[in-house]
Amino acid sequence: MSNSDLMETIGRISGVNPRKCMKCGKCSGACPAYDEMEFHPHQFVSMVESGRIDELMNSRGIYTCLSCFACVERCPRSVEPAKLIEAVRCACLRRQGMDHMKPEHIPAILDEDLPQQAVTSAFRKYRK
Amino acid sequence: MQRIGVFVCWCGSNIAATVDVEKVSEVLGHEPGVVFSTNYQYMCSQTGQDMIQSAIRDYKLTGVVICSCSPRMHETTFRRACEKAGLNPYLVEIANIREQCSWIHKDKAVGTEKAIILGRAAIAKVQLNRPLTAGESPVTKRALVIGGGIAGIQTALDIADAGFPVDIVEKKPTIGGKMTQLDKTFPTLDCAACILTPKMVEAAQNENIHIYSYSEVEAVKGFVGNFRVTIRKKARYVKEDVCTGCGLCTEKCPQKKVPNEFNLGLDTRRAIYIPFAQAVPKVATIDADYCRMLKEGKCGVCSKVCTAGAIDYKQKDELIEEAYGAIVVATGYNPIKLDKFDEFAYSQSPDVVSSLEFERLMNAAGPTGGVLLRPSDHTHPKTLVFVQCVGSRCDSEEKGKPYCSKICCMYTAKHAMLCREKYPDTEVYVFYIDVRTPGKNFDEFYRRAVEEYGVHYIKGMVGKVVPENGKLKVQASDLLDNRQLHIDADMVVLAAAIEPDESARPLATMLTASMDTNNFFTEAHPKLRPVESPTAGIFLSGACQGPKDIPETVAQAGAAASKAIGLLCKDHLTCNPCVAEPDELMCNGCSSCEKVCPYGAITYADKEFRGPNRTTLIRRVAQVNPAVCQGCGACTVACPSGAMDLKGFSNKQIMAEVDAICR
Amino acid sequence: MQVNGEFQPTIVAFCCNWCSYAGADLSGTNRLQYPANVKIIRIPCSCRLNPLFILRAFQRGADGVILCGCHPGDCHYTTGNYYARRRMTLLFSMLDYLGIEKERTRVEWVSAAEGGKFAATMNDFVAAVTKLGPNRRLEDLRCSKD
Amino acid sequence: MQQGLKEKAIQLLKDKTVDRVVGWKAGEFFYDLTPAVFHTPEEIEKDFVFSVFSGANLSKYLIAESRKGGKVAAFLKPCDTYSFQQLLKEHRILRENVYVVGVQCDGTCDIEKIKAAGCDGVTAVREEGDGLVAETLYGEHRMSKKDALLDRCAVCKSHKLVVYDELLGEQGEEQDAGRFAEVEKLERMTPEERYSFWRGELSRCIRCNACRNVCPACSCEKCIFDNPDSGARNKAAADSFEENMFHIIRAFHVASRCTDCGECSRVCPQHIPLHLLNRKFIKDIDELYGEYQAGADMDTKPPLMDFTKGDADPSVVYERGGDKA
Repeated sequence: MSNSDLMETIGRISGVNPRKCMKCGKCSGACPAYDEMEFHPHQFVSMVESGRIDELMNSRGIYTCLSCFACVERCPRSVEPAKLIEAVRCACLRRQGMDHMKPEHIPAILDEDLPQQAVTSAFRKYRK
Repeated sequence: MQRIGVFVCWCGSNIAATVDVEKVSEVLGHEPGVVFSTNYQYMCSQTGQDMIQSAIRDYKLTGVVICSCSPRMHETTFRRACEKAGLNPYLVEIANIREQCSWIHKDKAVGTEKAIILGRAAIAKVQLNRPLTAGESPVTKRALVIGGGIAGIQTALDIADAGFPVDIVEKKPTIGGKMTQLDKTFPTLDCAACILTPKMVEAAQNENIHIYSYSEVEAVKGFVGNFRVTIRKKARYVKEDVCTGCGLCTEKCPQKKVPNEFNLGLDTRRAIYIPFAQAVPKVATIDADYCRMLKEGKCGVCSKVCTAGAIDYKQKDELIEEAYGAIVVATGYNPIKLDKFDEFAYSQSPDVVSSLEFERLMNAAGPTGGVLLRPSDHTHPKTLVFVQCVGSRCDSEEKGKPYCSKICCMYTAKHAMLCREKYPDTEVYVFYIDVRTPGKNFDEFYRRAVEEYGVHYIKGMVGKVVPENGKLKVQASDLLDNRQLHIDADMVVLAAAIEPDESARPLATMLTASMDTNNFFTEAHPKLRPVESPTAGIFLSGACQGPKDIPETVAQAGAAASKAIGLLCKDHLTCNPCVAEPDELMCNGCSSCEKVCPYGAITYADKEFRGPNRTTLIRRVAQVNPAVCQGCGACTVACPSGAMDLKGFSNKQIMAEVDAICR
Repeated sequence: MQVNGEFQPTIVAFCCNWCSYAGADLSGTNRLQYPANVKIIRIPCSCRLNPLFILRAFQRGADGVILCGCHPGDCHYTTGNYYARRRMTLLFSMLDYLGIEKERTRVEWVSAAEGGKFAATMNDFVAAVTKLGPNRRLEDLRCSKD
Repeated sequence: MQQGLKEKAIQLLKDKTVDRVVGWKAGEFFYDLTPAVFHTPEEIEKDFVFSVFSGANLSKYLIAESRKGGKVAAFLKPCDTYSFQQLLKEHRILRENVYVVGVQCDGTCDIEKIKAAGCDGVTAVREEGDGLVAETLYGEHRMSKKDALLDRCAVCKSHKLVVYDELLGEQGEEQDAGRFAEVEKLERMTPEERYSFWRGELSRCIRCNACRNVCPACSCEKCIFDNPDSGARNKAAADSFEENMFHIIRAFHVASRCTDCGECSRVCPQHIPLHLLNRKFIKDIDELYGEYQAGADMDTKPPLMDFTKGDADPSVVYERGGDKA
């Protein structure tokens, strides 16, 4: 998939228009997982806008996003960065071999206190 | 029989290049009623006008058709020229053969043919033109200024200086508006009270100015030059002319727990109060919502202590009707409510304040006597965080406003600077999206805050504020450093967006003045007529038209005053004679026309008519006020009987044009 | 009208004085071409257009009638075009109901700044009416030119 | 029923509540009832008729009658009260001079339908229970009233009397009897089919002006079609254009004022379904600008004299199309 197709796909999945962003940074101000990601919510928006999508797809940060939607809630321009992040995760899943979670990972992360559903739903979410 | 003259203009080569002007004047010369037809290089030139004028005299013309540029260009020129030669100016019609013919067609045959048809249409119309005389209506030489803030005061002073009486209607007990609540003003840092209060006093003392304080506009009737306005003077339960403003009652009143709106509720006042020491008029007002005497019928302390005998618990609202020639709207602005911005903990912590509240906390006449103290524990704050654009530039309608509030960047820089100047031991952070400082000495001012006063300007936005153990945990982004900041602040100051006063919308309806979706009054032209409303006789002063700082407001106030003065200087106004006209014999009196008239120009009268067999019938028939009617023609189509027609654009005239074009 | 065996429709355009007439002037100032079939009649406001005028135009040989006014919300008289909008909607619907080609009538909102839109609208409308051919269903044979 | 109305009329005249009564009396035949003004109890006794043929809407006559001095009583059926109230709204009738006796109605009949049902030589028609009995020269003929109703009554919009001083019979309710079905049928046709349908109908128009003269909304002091200054004077339908023109403009002039009383079609000697033009406007208004019934109240602005900022653009006509599947 070419980069412009990729940008269009992200736009279609997320329904987000990154051009509405006025670069105020409130999303990154609100983000509780800010320090866990190498790219931050405001960067997500500008990277999608400038077409740096591959970089985003290969970033671990998209999986440390908590999907708490604080950025969506706080954004004064209704840009909705969390939806972009979700769209990038979906784009990864659509790509061959980019599953974030593989069956063989599971034994290692199994934890007695972890509800079984959490593993099952994470597996559903992060794998084709 | 009509005697029509046709004048075809070449407009140099503008018309002549694609229209055979010779042929046009030749063909149109043979149209019925045409007795003279010619063409000339520049009809609008003095020579051209002379040609028209001598033809009017020589051929005793009863109508003139000029085939030239758009009537929007030279209709007035040609009408004036004909008037000078003794022809009624409304017997002139223009055929637009430049903008709507020669300039859009390349083929000369096509252009010529179309020019002839357009000329024929104009001839057909002019056959039916009637001489019209512009009516006149007198101008009441008195102005009304609605709103007594700096905008209203300045406008009133300027109009009064020109020698015209002017009334100010202010809904609060005192004039002065928002500016009275400010501490210092940017970019010069002079004290707001020091520059405003002399103007307030001047307004009160000016013989030409009458102040209706604690009053509101109740109804507006009439039209430019002849407005009739009903003013509701609200009962203040104190005789304004008797009260000396000594303030004894405001000290003795036992009801002490009234939130003081002048200090934005940061402290309390009594039920009888004078908003602040320099109030104009300096008279007490009883707050009926809190006064025990008015609510329960017992107390009466103020009446007992008042040596002047000014208290009157039986006072009622008073309605005053006054006539005005011009109305200036100066209803100003308010900061928006911040309760939708939970992320900044505004409603959770008293130490999160709005900028206007901060202004009161810094003001020597404020609740803390000018000492910056935290509202929660009255300690001196060490770390302050200012957040800009709270509610401005906001996409969501229910939370904020889509526009830039314009003044926040500058007053925040002012706050930060004053804070650092008074308390050098403080750390001051300003979070900004953009710093917008266009204005004389504005950017220099902001740079001084950064460079000389060491204010930390951070490009980024506060994401959340959490009150915790007496501190305010501020989490924010620093976009240039690409990191998230966590600041333990003592105070957070929010630069709230500003919005038009809530009285503006109902007022606009009364005035039939137009407004934009944000409830700001619309100007007649955004560039060329910025202080006039599209509704004639209504002028705009200050922030009611859009966000503005003080210098801009004062400039606009002066401009609005000069426009109002220009109107009041006239003894009579000339009305557009192309107005609706009912044929009473055909009128059904059904009110259809009245229902669609945007100006309220149509009223009804019962008139006697001759019925069959020598009887008389009384019928309700429409009457048009030609001074109010603007000539849109909505009524002419609403009228089922065709009784309503429009002068200058009558049914028959338009149909004659249709026929000429289609034939 | 037939010119060289080709059908040339007669189009009457009613333009409000404040927006669309100025828009038409602007398309002239910018030398934007549109067919000479279009002849403009200036009216103060779109709300001045009586359905009678439209029928009169068809009777006398027009093949298409278009009304141009200020954009809703921008009316010089604040509300005129809102009335025009309802009137024309109902009138056009009625013409359609009678089986008269609805493509022969049109309303467009053209501001004083939209010279380009004015020319484009006229080009489009003339093409649409040319395709329909001469007005037969609402013609008055006594006024026929052919 | 007729007896009750007569008694009421006589009482109103006798106790001087009014000095004349507008009602119906027989014309040439017993079934062509015509509006009439009665001045004395004797006239009432002799001529007043109220029957299944009292279709005529009396409200329009009150424009003139209410201005003649004194007070006039009028019997109004539910649909007539809508016209009456619409005229009040337009300040055409002086309310204080009219005493309205509301009369409940379960539909008026069309003699043509009775004849078409095979009754020749009808001499009288009476109601018996739910049915009609037609007395003919050849004996009695029974039929259901439903089959004899005027078209407009078969799809009656309301049994509610929206204005009256006194009510004979029960107050009724508004109802939906599918009065737009015929309009919808036309809307479903292709433009060509519609064109030939209306050509077929309107070409029969003889410009007798009966529709105009009976219409309560067409009560102009001077009709534009009679006025040489209107630019639209037109006395006779000389060709197809004028046939169309008259009916389009007439429908447009009454649009948002027409109460759908159906008198136009009832009186048309050529049996042109003129109400279908008015109903089209009513249907469009309901769909585009919200339900509106002319004459239902005194306050709501007629939709053509009102607007909202979000009204549909005229292009909606192209989108809605004429050839709905």
